[in-house]
Amino acid sequence: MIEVLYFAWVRERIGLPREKLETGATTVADLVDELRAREPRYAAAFADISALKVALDQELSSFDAPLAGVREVAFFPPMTGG
Amino acid sequence: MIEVLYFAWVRERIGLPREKLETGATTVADLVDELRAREPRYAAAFADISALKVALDQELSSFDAPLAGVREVAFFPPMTGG
Amino acid sequence: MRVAVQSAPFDVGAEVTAFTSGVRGAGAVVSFAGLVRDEGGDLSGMEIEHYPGMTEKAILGIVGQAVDRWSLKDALVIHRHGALKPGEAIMMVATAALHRMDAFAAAEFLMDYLKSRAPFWKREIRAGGDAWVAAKEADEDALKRWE
Amino acid sequence: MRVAVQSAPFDVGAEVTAFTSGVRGAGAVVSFAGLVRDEGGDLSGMEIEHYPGMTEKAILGIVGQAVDRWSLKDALVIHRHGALKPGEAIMMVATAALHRMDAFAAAEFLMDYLKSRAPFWKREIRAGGDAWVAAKEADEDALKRWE
Repeated sequence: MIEVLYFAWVRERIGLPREKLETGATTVADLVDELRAREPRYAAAFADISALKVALDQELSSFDAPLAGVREVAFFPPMTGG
Repeated sequence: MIEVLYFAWVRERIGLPREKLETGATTVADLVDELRAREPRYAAAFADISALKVALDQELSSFDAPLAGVREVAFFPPMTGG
Repeated sequence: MRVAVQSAPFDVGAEVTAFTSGVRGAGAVVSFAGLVRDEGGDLSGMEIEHYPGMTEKAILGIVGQAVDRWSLKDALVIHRHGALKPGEAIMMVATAALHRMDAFAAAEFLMDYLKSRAPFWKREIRAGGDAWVAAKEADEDALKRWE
Repeated sequence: MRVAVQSAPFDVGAEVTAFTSGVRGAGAVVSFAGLVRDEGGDLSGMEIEHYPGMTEKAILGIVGQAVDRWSLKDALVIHRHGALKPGEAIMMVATAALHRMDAFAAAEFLMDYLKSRAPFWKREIRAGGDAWVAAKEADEDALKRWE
């Protein structure tokens, strides 16, 4: 069981801020493929992952990172703080 | 008639903050030579002009600048504001 | 060293006063504040989303790096989330060091980081509609000077 | 744009608040304050001499340059003279611009100028005796980055 969070326009396109998932994905990229296959709103949100960032357990990571042991995955556009 | 001002340790060595002088000097360097010749305290203050700066009518200038038309000459060490 | 992520407005000057009086032995204090622009009335406000849990931890990490790298006497980051009005402070940083070069460099480093690495997303509320602020390449490039 | 050369103490934060609330349309406000260090109790105070007449004129000139070069919305310089105690603010600058890079660059430029070109001379009052502060080569070098 993994918790997946969405922020900013990723959250808007998918239509929810977070969800719990059962997944067999071994990397972030695998998880993205699984999500894309679910529904068009996921496919739309993940159409171009070069426009997205990912954090694993609240640390910035990359799409080829392994998911083993990870409890929280977050997807979001590049940050615009400051 | 020219007004000559001294600041910081130049003022302390000469022992006064300002004085009015009659001078035939045509450049700042000439004026420094005149002052050095007056008394040992002036010679001490102007011993090393590379350690000094000069302002003419309240604008930073240089020791080879002409004095024609200048009303106020100020001698001081490098500034240490901020 | 203090990091605050909050929805409440804050007074930049009051924070600078408190920060300055709490520092011992510093010769230089730099502050930066980011304000909501009004763009001639076109921008009526801003909404800031963040990632609770990650935000403060991420900022504390980078503040720690800045303190070590520039021997800071102290550092402060305040960043708002939620609804903001034109003219209000979005965020601020303050740094205190013995010498001005260190205080300036650390403040700029913290700002560059907060622009591109802290999990905040700005949405501008405009007469013509709302829009997420796009990340700027210049902000990503600015980070490279600290590598 | 305001330049004040004064013997009276001032509150850096209160000045930042007044400066920020007086600026229209800025996105970035940077402030710098220089404080009298205490150096573990060795330094009991500071005396600052200046050149009345030249000081404000010289600072106004450089502030005008900064406003033009970085399209500043506003700029402020306050510099004290006379007797100062440890912990007190010696001087401050504040700059306001649309973007942070301009506000930072202008504040650093003003500081580099004030260190080496504004007619102030600091004298440190120490347990072991008083001494004029010597100009630093690093401060002179810092000016070169703006040429």
